[in-house]
Amino acid sequence: MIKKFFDWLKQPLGLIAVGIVFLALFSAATYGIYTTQQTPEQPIDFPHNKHISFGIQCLYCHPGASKGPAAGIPSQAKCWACHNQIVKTRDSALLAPLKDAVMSGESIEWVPVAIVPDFVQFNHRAHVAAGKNCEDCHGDLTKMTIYENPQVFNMGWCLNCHIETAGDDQEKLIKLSDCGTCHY
Amino acid sequence: MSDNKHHADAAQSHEEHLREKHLMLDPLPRGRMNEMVMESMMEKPTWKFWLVFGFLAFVVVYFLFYQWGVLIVKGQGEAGVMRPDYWGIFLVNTVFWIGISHAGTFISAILRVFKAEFRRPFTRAAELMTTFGLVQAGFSIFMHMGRVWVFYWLLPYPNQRMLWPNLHSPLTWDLLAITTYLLSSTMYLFLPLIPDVAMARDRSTGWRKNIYKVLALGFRGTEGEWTHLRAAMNIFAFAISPVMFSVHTIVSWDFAAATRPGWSSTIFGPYFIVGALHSGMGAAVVVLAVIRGTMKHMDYFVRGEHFDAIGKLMLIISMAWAYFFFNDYMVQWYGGDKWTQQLLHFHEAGPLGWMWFAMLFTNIVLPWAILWNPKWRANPWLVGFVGIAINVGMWFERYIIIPISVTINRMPFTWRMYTPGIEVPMGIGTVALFILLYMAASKLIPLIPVWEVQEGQMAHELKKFGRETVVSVSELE
Amino acid sequence: MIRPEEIKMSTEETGKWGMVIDQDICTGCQACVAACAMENNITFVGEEDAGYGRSMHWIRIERFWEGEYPEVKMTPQQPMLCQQCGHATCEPVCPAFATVHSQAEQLNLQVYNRCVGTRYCANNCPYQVRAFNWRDYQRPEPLPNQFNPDVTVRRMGVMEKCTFCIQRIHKAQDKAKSEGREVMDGEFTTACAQACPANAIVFGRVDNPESLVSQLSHKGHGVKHLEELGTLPNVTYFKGG
Amino acid sequence: MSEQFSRRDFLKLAGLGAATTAILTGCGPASRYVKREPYQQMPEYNSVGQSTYYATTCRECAAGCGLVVRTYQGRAIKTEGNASHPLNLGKTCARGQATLQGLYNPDRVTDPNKTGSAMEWDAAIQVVADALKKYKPDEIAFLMGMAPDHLFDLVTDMANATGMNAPIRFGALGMFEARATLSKAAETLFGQAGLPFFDVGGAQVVLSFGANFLETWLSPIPYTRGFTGLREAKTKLRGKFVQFEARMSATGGKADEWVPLRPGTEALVALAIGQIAAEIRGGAMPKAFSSVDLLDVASKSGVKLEALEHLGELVATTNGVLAIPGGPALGQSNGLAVAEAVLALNAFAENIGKPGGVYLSALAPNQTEANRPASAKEMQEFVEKMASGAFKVLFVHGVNPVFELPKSIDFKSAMGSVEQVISFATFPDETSAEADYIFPDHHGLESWGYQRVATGTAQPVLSGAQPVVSPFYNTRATADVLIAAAQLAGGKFAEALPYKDEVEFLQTKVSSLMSESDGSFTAPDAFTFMAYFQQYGGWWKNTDARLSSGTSGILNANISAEEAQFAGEGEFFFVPFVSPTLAEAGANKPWLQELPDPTTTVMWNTWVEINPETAHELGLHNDDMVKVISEVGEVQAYVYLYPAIRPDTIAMPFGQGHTAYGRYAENRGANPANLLGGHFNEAGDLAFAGMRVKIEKISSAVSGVGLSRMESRMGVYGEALGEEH
Repeated sequence: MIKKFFDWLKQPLGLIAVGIVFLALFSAATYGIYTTQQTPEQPIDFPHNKHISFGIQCLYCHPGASKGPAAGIPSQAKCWACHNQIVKTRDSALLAPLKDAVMSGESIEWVPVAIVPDFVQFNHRAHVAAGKNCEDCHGDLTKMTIYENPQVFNMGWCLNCHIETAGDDQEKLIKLSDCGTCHY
Repeated sequence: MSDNKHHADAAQSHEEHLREKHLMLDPLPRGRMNEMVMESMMEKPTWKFWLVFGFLAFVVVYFLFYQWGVLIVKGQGEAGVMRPDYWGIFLVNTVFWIGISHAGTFISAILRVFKAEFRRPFTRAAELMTTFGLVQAGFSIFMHMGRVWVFYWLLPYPNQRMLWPNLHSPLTWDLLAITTYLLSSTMYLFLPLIPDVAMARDRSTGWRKNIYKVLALGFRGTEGEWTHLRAAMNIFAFAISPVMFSVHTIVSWDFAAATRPGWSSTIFGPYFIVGALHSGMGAAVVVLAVIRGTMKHMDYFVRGEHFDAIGKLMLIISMAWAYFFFNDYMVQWYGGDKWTQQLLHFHEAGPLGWMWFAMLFTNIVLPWAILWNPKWRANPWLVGFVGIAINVGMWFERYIIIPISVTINRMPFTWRMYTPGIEVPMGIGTVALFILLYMAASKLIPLIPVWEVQEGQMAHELKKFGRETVVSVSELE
Repeated sequence: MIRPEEIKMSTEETGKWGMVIDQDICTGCQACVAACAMENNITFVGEEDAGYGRSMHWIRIERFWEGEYPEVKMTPQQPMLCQQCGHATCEPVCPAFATVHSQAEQLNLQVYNRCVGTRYCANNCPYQVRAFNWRDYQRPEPLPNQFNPDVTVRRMGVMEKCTFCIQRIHKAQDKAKSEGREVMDGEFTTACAQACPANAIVFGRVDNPESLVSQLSHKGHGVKHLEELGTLPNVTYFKGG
Repeated sequence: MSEQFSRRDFLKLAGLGAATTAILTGCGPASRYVKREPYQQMPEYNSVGQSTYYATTCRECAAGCGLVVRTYQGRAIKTEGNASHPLNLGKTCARGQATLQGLYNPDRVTDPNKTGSAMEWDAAIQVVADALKKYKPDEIAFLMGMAPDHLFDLVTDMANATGMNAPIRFGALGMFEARATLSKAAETLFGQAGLPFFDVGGAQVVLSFGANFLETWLSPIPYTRGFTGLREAKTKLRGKFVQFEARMSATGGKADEWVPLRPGTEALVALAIGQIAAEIRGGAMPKAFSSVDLLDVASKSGVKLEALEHLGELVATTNGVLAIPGGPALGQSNGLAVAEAVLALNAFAENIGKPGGVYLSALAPNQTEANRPASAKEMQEFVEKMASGAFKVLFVHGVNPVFELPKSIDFKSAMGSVEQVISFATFPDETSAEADYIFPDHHGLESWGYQRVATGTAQPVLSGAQPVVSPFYNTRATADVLIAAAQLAGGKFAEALPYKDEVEFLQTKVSSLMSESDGSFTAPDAFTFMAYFQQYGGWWKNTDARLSSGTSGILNANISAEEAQFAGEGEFFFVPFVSPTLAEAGANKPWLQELPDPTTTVMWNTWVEINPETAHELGLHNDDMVKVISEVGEVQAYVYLYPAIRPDTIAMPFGQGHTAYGRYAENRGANPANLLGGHFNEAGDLAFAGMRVKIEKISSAVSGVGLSRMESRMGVYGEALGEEH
């Protein structure tokens, strides 16, 4: 029985079948991993590009970046303060979730995208103070609607930049490549 | 005349006696011998075999793999480890199984290098012990890890984080040594297996033939093939011996390199090697006794002389172990460090002091009392019993070195006794897996290296010098 | 590897951050232990595991007895925590570099996410101050609301230990840097020192001769535990009395 | 993402994934699939990613230490001491640290409820209003804890205006401190009642008769600070500390000399020391000391004559002697005499009102006279009234009498005689379990309020409390409930509480301090004053307001030199003591449970301390289960062979043995209050240390079962090491 099966597998058709099964599994796995790497859907398709084109600075909505670890999401009141005054957006269907949230006092549930694992202690302030611009890590937001990561935020990527930044400065290199700088 | 005849008779009986006693002098036709080995392997397993096999399989699946799953899901808390006994039976078992594996290499490589002829029928059984033992050791060490799913972080592989294993850590040395040992011992198991597999290939049909065909690598037994094989085996025999010594030395450094009372001992390297051989020889003799007692035709291949020879080795190793034990004890005691003093006292007089005395009894007293006698030494079951006893004693030794010794540290506020948990069933699982692999091997590959026996028999002959019958061995290589 | 000429005498200051603990005034009240647990998201393990040496305390207060009743005395309470050794025995033995020496802060780091759980470091620590996450200890909702966001929450299978509140060190340094100055002595302290009602714990820069901690640690009768092992501990104890 | 595969499902799935990743990475949940909710409106003073610190007052005991709580995104993260608060100067005890585990405890009362079934707050307020209206004022009783004071003031105002029974306050800590005795003894010294203040830090020699001032006594943080001052050789020589007690407490463990005297002989020993000292110093023998016979004292107390002489010499020849009475020494039939005898030593040392001596604690800023919690005797009277049906409705707030009162005072069955019992418990405890209604108050960190600092600092301090986080559950401030109910009830009640809410009440009470001089801050108007009050965590005067004009008349008083009477039969004196880590209400906090006891290092359980020699004679071993039997009851606990306890004494910690108090406290350990009978001293305090008990072995120790200790029995006691240590 088993022998028959193996014999069948050995003939061309069988080999093709094996190939198909293998490919199917491989693609399923790839797709599975691919989906995890996709930018998640947001409650509102927030157009970063439009806001930037109006000349709004990053730090206007994410002021935390220059002050402390988290850049933060603006409060709904802050969003509505502007949008409430613009006729077009006040009643726009696209902004209905915002309006609902403001009126009902419930929170909009954003899905964070630019994140690092919990065992990484990231501090925006230090990076901004060191002269990094937002787009250095977060990409060109004039070309994005909802935010997408321009690259994977993993340790190799962090470390690369840290080492480049340190250059020949030994003291800086020690500080920037120390495990305890990010992990504690 | 009658005197002469008497002499002749005596010579005759002496010769017969020698033939009966020594496998090398008792040749059978090659075809018959091959047949015997094939029969012993192909013999249809009895219901008893399946009963034991099934039971062991259950033990392995439930005690080893299922419990391992439990351990992984629920964490090391399922085991008995805690502060200060961060290391427990898992590491005892690791050291124990690595120790067992040492005898295999010792028998097949060292004895081969030194041309100890009695080794011939059981080199295969010993080499299997090496490989199977290392499998258990590997399992045990992975059971011990808190996050076994990231075990690959211990391997040196290039990565963008620029993170490498710590080459200062004895555990990294360990990992490298053990993997080297596992690879080389597997290869060294395989090389002498080729002619036997080729023999089996020529004498079997069906799936077995297909498997043997692959394993035999097309070995036909030509002169050129033999020359190459012998060269390869010789190279390996020489190369693997230092690996074997290094492996247990490095295992001992896990302890000797640590900053703990009772562990930082410069003599741990050789002490561990001798200990490994002690338990390994004990295990080998048990395996031989079981093979002889349960498999067909094995009373031809495995004889009293072999038990006698291993028995002598065991006696010597026991003496060596006693020497190293005393040496280590003496140096530790004389050092006068207060924590070490406390520890040594705790070994003897603590709640598990009986274990310390039992270890001395089974590792020293029992072998010395039994193995000095050539008659007793030739009794497979008696020597097998001593082998088991030594293994128990050596397990105790490792238990004393690990969980009992780490109970005592430099912070008396933390001292605590270790109570094993899930380690016990899992340890039993490794024993079951070891036996299970052996049982499977006995049905799948020739346990007796026929060609090696035949080679030996060809080299041996009885020659007469005057009245004396003398064994002569010709140089083959 | 350290060559003999590199071996420093333990009287030389090698560290950066250090602590002085006065056992004479430590009352053993456990405030430091509680403060440490609250600051560092340390889990509780329950009665059974705690009694079996599996408690996760990063700092414990040791006390022994001297003499027999009625002339019995408690020995001075001895808070035992990671000594942040300059030449630590835990560091070289980790196969994964999960416990490494911070060159920047001169601390013994424990990188939780790199830990594979061989527990060699804990075995090799002469002070026995490392705690292993033997299980995935549960903190039922809503207790996790209390988690300090600056400290990683550890899960099953990793080692942990006192960090000298490195999150506070970083925070103070970050603040000082943003204000363009150096961190001042006493500007911040560890959770244990902050809580200690008896002021028995003093924390600060030992490489700054002006700091309180280095002045105290240079007082004559300070003791460093097990310094004969060459661990160069950064915690100085006063037995007092 | 497809339509069929909704985001919710995805999050669920992803949540699974996140949990797996979490395990795999060994650290907290990978945040990839978490969601983040922005603030609707960013609260004042907050900014993203930054912690906000709020000053408030600790409510783990009534001492009134100032806290600064670190909050982050609306969650309380860490309690720290308020460095500018005069009482604790930035320090906290273990219980203060663990207060967040009460706030975020999984077993809190989440909603107002009637015997378990939830109800609306409107209905709840109606219930309270009905109760106020329906019954005559003198049928309404309030039982309150020792904190918070603002609620006590509110209820007092209500009682004064309506003729309702004045609120009664009680707390186990007060009971074990014998506050009534202390207060009464202080009266003989200072002419007015109040808590004496012992300046430990300024003394050179401290003789403590049972006072556990480094644990829970009165105000442990400032006393610990004082101890540091005593020991630290900064401006003077290292001070000496002598402790007299039958069982070595955590405080006694720090003593330079520990004197294990026989329970009940504290007064004798104090007087004898005084006599010897007076003899050495010469002059007239004070009357107080003259009545004792030294040899008699030595034989009764078990303290050798040489030891007494040595101590007497110490007292006579040292400047800066301070004697402190407290703890079990006062909880005996002759407790008042002990207090007087010990205070007489202070009078002899001429330290009344001097640095390093005894003062009378300052009154808090808005306080006119010292008040103290009810003594056990007063509680007994209260419970008798309850049982007789004199009260129709009983309000209980901040106290757990079913658990805390001695067994002989049966609060639980007396509750049955009250028509309506309304509990304001934040946490479901034994008392609220018996109540008809639970209308949960906020946790202390969610509450407004103030606490008067009763003792511990020279300055009068009113410690302020404010919510550091918004209420986590559907709870409501009891003050608000009472104000609302009073207004519903109308009449005198509405007149008594004419406030919009608790905050307005607070403001009224506090802003009167605006005009006081020498305050820690001034403000132009009530709102600013209130804002500062919150910001600084209270208001205090910058002057030393302790009463320092005591009389030395006590030296010529007749102090009864009798031994204490012991109730019950049995071969052992029984010393119950308050667990230093759990105290009266810490058992519901898992980390307090896991803190090792400072003396025994036991965690999560109750033990019975027995001298090893005695245990050996009785065939008892560590972890044997024994039954302790007193005249009123029995409890079971594990044996702990304690090397520093008299052979004729056994001791048990109070704090465990809850039958209801959340998952971490329930059915854990034993409650020694179940052994206590109704015996009182002259001041009406419970003679909790005045009992004799028997012990019976129940079962032998089983390996692996028993007390969880931090210490190693092998390393500390040499057990199982194969030799006697």
